[in-house]
Amino acid sequence: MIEFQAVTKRFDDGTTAVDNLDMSVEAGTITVFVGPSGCGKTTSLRMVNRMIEPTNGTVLVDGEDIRKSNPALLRRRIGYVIQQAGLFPHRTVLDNIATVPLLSGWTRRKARARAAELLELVGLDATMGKRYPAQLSGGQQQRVGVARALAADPPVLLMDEPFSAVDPVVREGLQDELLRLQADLDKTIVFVTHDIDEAVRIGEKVAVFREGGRLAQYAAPAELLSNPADDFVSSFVGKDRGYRGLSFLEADGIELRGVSTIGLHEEQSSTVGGLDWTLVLDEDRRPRGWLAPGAVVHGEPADEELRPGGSLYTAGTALRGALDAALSSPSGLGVVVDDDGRYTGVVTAQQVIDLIEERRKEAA
Amino acid sequence: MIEFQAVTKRFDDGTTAVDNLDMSVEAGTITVFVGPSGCGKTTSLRMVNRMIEPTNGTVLVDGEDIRKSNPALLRRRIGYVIQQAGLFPHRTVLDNIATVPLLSGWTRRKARARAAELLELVGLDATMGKRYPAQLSGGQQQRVGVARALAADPPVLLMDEPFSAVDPVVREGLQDELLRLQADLDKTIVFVTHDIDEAVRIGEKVAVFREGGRLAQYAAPAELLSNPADDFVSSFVGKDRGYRGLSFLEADGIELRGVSTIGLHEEQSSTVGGLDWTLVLDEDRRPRGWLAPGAVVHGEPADEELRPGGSLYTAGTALRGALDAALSSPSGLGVVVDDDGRYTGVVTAQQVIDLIEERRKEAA
Amino acid sequence: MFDDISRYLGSESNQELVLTQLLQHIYLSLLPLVIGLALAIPLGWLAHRYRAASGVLFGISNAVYTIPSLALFVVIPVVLGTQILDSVNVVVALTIYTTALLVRPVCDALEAVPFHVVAAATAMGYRPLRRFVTVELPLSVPVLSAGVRVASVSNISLVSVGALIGTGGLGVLFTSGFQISYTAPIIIGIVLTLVLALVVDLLLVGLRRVLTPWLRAGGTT
Amino acid sequence: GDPLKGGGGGGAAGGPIVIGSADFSESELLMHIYAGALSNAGVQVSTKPRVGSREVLVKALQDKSLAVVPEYSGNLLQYFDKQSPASQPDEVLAALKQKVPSGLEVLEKSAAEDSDALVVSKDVAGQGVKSIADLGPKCSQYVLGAAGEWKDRWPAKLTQLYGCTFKEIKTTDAAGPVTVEALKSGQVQVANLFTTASAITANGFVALEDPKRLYPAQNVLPLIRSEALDEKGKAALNKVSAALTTEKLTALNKRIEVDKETVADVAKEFVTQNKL
Amino acid sequence: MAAGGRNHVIFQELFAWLGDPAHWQGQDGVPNRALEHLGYTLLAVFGAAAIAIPLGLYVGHSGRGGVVLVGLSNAMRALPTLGLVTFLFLVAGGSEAGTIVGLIVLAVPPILAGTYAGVQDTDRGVVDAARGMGMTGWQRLWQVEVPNALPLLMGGLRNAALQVVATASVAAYVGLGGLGRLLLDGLRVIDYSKVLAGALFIALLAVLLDLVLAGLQRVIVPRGLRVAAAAVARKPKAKVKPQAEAPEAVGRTNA
Ligand SMILES: Nc1ncnc2c1ncn2[C@@H]1O[C@H](COP(=O)(O)OP(=O)(O)OP(=O)(O)O)[C@@H](O)[C@H]1O
Ligand SMILES: Nc1ncnc2c1ncn2[C@@H]1O[C@H](COP(=O)(O)OP(=O)(O)OP(=O)(O)O)[C@@H](O)[C@H]1O
Ligand SMILES: [Mg+2]
Ligand SMILES: [Mg+2]
Repeated sequence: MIEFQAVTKRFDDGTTAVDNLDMSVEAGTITVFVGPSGCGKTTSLRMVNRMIEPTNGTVLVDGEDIRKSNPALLRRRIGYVIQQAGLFPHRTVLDNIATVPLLSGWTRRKARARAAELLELVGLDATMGKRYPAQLSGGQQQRVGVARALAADPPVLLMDEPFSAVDPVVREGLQDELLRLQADLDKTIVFVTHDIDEAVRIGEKVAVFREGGRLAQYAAPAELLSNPADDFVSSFVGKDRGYRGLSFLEADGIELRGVSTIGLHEEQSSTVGGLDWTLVLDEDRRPRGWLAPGAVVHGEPADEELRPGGSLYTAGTALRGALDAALSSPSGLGVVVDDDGRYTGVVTAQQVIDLIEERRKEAA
Repeated sequence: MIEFQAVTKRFDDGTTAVDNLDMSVEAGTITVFVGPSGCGKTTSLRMVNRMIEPTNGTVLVDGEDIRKSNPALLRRRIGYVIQQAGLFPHRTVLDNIATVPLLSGWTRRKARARAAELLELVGLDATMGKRYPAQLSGGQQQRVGVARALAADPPVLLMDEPFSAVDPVVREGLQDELLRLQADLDKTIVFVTHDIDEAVRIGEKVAVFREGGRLAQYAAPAELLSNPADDFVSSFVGKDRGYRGLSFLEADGIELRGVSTIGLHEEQSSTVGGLDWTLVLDEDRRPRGWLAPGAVVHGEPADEELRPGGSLYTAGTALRGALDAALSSPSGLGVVVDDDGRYTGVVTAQQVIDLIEERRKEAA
Repeated sequence: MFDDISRYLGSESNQELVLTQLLQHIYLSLLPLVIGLALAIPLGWLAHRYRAASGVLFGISNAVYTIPSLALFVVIPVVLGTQILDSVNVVVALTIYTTALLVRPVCDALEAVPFHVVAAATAMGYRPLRRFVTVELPLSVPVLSAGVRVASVSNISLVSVGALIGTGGLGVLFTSGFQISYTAPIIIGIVLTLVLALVVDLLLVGLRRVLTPWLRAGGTT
Repeated sequence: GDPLKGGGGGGAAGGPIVIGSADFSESELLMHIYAGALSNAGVQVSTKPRVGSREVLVKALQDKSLAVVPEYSGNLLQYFDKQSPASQPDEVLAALKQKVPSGLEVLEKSAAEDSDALVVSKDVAGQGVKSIADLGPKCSQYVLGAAGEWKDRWPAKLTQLYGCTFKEIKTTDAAGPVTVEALKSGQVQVANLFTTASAITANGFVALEDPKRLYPAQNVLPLIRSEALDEKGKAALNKVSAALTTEKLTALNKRIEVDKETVADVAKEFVTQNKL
Repeated sequence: MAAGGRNHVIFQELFAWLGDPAHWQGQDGVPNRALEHLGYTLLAVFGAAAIAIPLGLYVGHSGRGGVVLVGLSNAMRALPTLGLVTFLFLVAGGSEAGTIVGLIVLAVPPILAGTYAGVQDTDRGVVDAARGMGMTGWQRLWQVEVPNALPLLMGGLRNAALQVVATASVAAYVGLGGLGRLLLDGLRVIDYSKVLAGALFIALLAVLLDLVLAGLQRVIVPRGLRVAAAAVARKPKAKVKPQAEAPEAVGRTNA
């Protein structure tokens, strides 16, 4: 657990970077600091490991005032990951990861063994260990950065825009990886970003900062989207927030319907489906497209006949996917698949809307 | 009109950047090239003004093979805008804009006058003309970049990720500005981006490139979203494409409903609205928030009572906004406002869904 | 020591001597700076434009730098057939050094011109020469001026060595003072050299400011 | 003057004529004296001090960089004719007039003589060494300090006359502070200095006698490029030679080397006092 | 041009000079002069390194006094070699030590600038990460800043060596040995073969020394940094040269 108690930071030039911050980060959660550039996110984060000393107020880590610990020793107990990883260019990947264990007096052998373990944990091949940072892609470097921060198994992890230098696709992979890791490791993670999408995707709690280093709202992501504290927050979380908020609505209770289907390689003698849309599946029962009502098919459906399907909704995930599947489907029926991508049913936009309305009523 | 006829570009190191490209860009339209990094968008663009010479094939501008014109003269007839604007840091804004006219032999006086005109056209204050580019914000620099490209009134404009270095809010403003300009100017614009949102927002036609410089689909944005040619395109246009596709559905025919409202500064004696939600408006009838059913208010509604509203839907714009307004509203009622932001009514998600279904049926 | 210096400078003929040598020193160090820069610009452009040329040019300029100045001063009249006491010898030698010293900074400076600015110029229909003169060269001034400052300091300090081969300059104060074990002229010579270097440096900084008004406007290239 | 023509002041074709000096202060002094006398005689002059060694000076006269330089008769003769046996003042001058290459000429010699001399430290002198003849047999124990060019001129003759071959010849400078310091500190035991050098008495050194005339007579005289000076100019220089004596020269040297008076000032005063 | 024919003769004479065994023996022989020259150079470079490296590391690491240091070392570059050497000779009463001190003074600026720039140029993110991981000041200096500073530091050292090799020839004027003797003595008697031979051997010595230092640089600069520099150079659009490959960036003077 990390507590900020009336923490203020004023730099020598008079800038107030953090203004009277009072908040506590729960142990074992990912808490995200988000806000526009210059709003004091980095400053707040760095006061936790004493890279910056507060002007006023107290920071506690696990109940202890951090001013009582030696900064170097404190930092070895707190993992720190920064943008572009900050890897040591002159050391191999393995030696980079082994840094903190070595500083803490482990033997080289033990530190290396631990580093190899971590390399695997973050999903990198053991052969990467001998490379130098410059020989890795941006995404791989960030993984090494995370592994290095985890090396001495610190209870707390500070991450300052760790993924902002990599492209969107890799970035999403890294976010998933972090969530997977956290499910096992249960660290107390403070994660800084200026990307609201990343914040709501990753955070269990999100702290929105506004200019001048003041905390605008501190809440769970769903709450943030559905109930922004004020105009600043609502404009910061963006205009699609209603739709994005659906990411936090569970789909349980939604009833899957059926639709007529045919196999891609099944021979069809003539008209299929009559007045309804027909879903075409391949051998593995994965959806391949739709046949419009009254489509006439001889033999296998030709490519011209096959209307591409919409996005697919994986059963059990949030409502956002279900609505999009329905909206994007030419039939108006969102295709629902299981984890293996096999057809299990369809949903309509109407069902999603009804469910949302029901939930809203329950909440009231 | 710009035509690519079987155009291929292979670089010296063997990279095939553009592979047998066959397409024509219609005069007077904005055509967007979109695709993942390295798929040959820039290369294709730069073959139009001979910054890069094709290995094979022919590029025609207005029916004429560009190999027949002198490169420098050709380029003066084609505007070019790039990321970070590429402004000359050592020249004032006015002189930057006057560059091509001066190159083409205009008098300095005439070129400056033209530059001042353009400055106004792109929405910048005349006083900006004396500044140097470094004294402008990123968004202002991009405007100057556009003004400079338009200076000699070229029929064709090439824009390579012109807005990708500015932040999302400014970016949207620039996109609107470009659309506004184009409505007047009617240039043939080729616009490169790797952001699919920008592509569908701006383009009348969108060309999706895939790795290896091949054209994957060339279609209008709505078509692209509703009917992606293959898996590559459908994964590239993203998983929210159903929702995003609503940007292309007009909202006419949607019937606005009413809801009980109170003025922010009107004194309320006690319970307001009974079982329904009440919308709070300020003096200008701009929505300020909701009061939950059964809320008890004495005097002005206190901040704790006032539930922040959802996103607002401007009447007459696409359905996307209407759905988001409804989904994000605590009452389930999306607030509709006019162009001045004044309350005009509410819509429900149900209405939007019904309208979509209706349209879908019509289309079938 | 100060007594010595004021006594030395008290003599009118010494004043005249110091002044003449100072002027000669300025001439001998600045003329090569100007010529060397003029030569280094096209060479640096070559190095910037063609990778192969850069290898050759940088190789040669490094090699030139291993030749001690004294040797070059002595050898030049032999190679050029100039008069042995001709100040042209020093000018030529220092021009060679200056050129060698500036080729890389010119290349670096051109390389530091933002790529997209050059591309934009090309796309607007600049022809190469005009682009070089009106866009690339002005924008290379900030980086280039650092190189020119190093070269000016280097030249000013090198000219003194010319005293060993009988060309003038403040170096004469060193040899004549040394011959009679008299430190006053040596100190005066050293101080004047330092002051000269400082003044020229300030002038170059001023020149750079004049040539780069856009930087003062609060921007960075 | 025009620096572009810095080296082109050889006279003749208008413009000032350039008077040069070797790179030691006595030569510079003489240069200034010549310059003063010539300019009083109405010749336009400029000076170029510290040009270098005799080799350089002669070369500079020949390539027209210079017009006049002060010289020493014996060494100059030696330079033009290594074999010349002449050693008495008049002999030397006569031989010199013959050997000077065409285009150059020497004017009247002065009575002032500044000979090279082998000088020993107090210690060596204490062992009874008074002349080079005394030194001869012991030479192989000693290191000599002299300018670089000494080695090319004198060793053979020294061996021949006195049977003296030094253990080592260390290159120092042309009778300047390096040589003096070397002798003072014991790095060398014998050094080549000039008889008029004030350092000899100042440091208790002893200038060895030269009974067999290793070094020929060294009368001060001007070496000029003939076409650079007209008769009036030559007369002015001859007047200088007439006024100079060894004693006067030694006294002038002392004022420069010990009292650190300015060379040009000392010269100017001399010119005025002697109405040159 | 007449120079062509003259040059021909000069080079013939030079070869004759080089072929004369007398020039290769004894105190005045090339081998001895070269050794003396090397001796002065090493003494001066080591002396300067002993002063400049710790100072540069301190200033670079602590960030204190950087402006003053850079200004001062630039001013030192303007010091005229000949003036400094003659002055120190007279002040030190003719001992060689004075001249060596002069050479050291001249070698300090490039090493200082290289060391300082090397520490300064270490990626701020990397230093920050080191601090964030709990490295103490010393650990950060030795484990991070020094290894990362090595390319520029070695560049400075190489510049200094080149400069001292060249400058040491001027020191012959105040009676030092070394290859400068060939230059000065040759000049006194207008023996161009000797002068050219001197120039040749000094240049040769400079090149050899630079090669040795380049080799040393390859050995001590961590491989990861070279890999990184190469990676930057390979990027087609990033035409900016990596700092590590441009030691000349710190500027050079010669004598
Ligand atoms: N060392 C410093 N001295 C003075 N001001 C500083 C210093 N460090 C940061 N600031 C200022 O403090 C404010 C907060 O900075 P901080 O780095 O915490 O912002 P941030 O939220 O992390 O922004 P970003 O998203 O750009 O990283 C800014 O106005 C910044 O300019
Ligand atoms: N001058 C060049 N030499 C060699 N290969 C090049 C060159 N320019 C581009 N390429 C390669 O050609 C391919 C297409 O490059 P291009 O710049 O057209 O891509 P792009 O679609 O514009 O990508 P981005 O979105 O990153 O700008 C890439 O693989 C790129 O590496
Ligand atoms: Mg930050
Ligand atoms: Mg591109």
